[in-house]
Amino acid sequence: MGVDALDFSAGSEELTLNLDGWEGPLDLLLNLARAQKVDLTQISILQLVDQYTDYIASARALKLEIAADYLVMAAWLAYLKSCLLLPKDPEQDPSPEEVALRLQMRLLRLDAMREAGARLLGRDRIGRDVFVRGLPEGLRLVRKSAWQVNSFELFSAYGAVKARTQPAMHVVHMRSVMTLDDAIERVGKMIGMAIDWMEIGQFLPDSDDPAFRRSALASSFVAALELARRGRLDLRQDEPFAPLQVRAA
Amino acid sequence: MDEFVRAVEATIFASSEPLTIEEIQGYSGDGDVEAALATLAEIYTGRGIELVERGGRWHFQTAPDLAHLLRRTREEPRRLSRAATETLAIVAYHEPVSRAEIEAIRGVQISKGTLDVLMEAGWVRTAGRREGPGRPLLYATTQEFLTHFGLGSRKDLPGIDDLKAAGLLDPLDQGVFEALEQLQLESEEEDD
Amino acid sequence: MDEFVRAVEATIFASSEPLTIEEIQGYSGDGDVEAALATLAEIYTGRGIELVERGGRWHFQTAPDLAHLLRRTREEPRRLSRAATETLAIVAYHEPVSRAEIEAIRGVQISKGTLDVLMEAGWVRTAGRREGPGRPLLYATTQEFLTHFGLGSRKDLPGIDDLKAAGLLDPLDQGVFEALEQLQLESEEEDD
Repeated sequence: MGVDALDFSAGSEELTLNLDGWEGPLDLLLNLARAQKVDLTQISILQLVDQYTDYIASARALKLEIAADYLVMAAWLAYLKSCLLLPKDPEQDPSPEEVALRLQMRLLRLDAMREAGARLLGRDRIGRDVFVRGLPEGLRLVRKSAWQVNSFELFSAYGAVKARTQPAMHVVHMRSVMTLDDAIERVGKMIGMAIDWMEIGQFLPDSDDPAFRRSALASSFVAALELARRGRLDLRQDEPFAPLQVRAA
Repeated sequence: MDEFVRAVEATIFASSEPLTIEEIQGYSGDGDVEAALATLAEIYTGRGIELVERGGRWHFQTAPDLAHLLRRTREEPRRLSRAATETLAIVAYHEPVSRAEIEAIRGVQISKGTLDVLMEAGWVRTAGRREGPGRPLLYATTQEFLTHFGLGSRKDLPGIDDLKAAGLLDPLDQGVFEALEQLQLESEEEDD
Repeated sequence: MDEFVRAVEATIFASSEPLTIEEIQGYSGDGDVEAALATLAEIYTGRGIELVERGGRWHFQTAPDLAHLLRRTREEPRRLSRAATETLAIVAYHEPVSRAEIEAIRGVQISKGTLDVLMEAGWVRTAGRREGPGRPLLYATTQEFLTHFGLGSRKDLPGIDDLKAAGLLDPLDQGVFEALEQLQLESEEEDD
């Protein structure tokens, strides 16, 4: 918090103060309250406010840089003091007395936890005051698998093996196709008889089987390309996707 | 000595960790574990070793009055800073408690390292989140905390009944927070 | 109990290694260590813990007759793998059968572990060797196998015709595999 460590005496309390040693304003306040040497429930809040503001003032006199939160606390305490001293305003809520009481409660809480921490650390602690066995054999847990499978899985596994290893029989269905050789022969013959441009569709055989017609179209197209390559016919297409036309070369 | 009591004695003795009654049962077989523990606790009363229960788990340890003989160094097993000690006490007496609540009681922010030190020591654990605005993470103490500090349960925390009766463990109610808002000053992270 | 005996007891208990008489003396202070050890040895006779000396060093140990307690066996349910299930089925339908025959029937090699698992489960045993080239080891199912699967004898295994009728011998396409997996998943859920 940027405050130089510095010990000095705060008034008549002979309390050695070191700004760096405080963990915030509440911590400082608690230590000042304890300097009143009375039960924390009996502390005088007014006196505490004076102690705090004196402390901050003397630290300032020593040109110590004091963190903002300490100053805010000082201002707040000064305000609380003035409220406590002024004639009571019944409208004020919470009343200054109640705020003072709450402040006291907070100091009590922090003090209680501080003392509880010290008492905890002072207990008989393992490794310091009491010791556990230095050489434990240790308990061992042996894991054993309980395999699970039921009869259905067993039988279906056998079925799966049998089915998997049955001699496989591959059946290829007859499909009606026009081979490329047939198409070349057919297109070659028909082109000889044609005089003018003909659409390639006109070369296809009649058939009710759409699969055969598709095959014939594909084969005839490839046949036409092949015959064109051999120089036996010319191919023409007026525009993309327009009918493909053939004519004897 | 009864065979079952022998088995319970051997089981706890051999274990490298404190054991629950169920765990003991798992090793020592059929029998009244609680009765056996009572018998053993009596046998070991006043001896150099004693049988103790910490948070429902049982283990043997040396008698505390022999500490001076067995302590090998003057060093504390783990030196805790003041911030860590107070934080541990706040968690133990208020659990489950959020970081903001710890800070409200201490009047300063706590540095990240403080809770880490306590969690690394195995004494503090996270304990879910509180339903409500911001769903803050909660902290609580562990089984190991009870074992290390020789507490049978949280009821054995020093002075907890008095603190409770004095209202010092009540949740800080929202009204108090608001009235004292200015007391909750933002401070830089504390020095450990 | 004598204070010095208590100190010796605690010292040996807390030590992370067996201690010589001199070392014990170093901790427990002035006193007759040997006499204390004799007292302790007597106290612990017939107990779950005993005080023993090995090569001039003393330590406590759990009574040897209770050593078996310190090893607890826990059964963990685990599903049998597909490979193991098939292998088990082949052994059941074809026993006695050699490993090479199992592989021939499965059409896939089996790993060493697969038969081990089935033997560990107590469902498959070795059943001598087949006279012939290589004298291969044979495998067969056990009585436990019949009990587990609720079979009076191997004659109760469903025949090939039964399997066919149940649709378990149909040529396997992916759909059948998926249906099987689905059935297995469902039965797993029922088990839980």
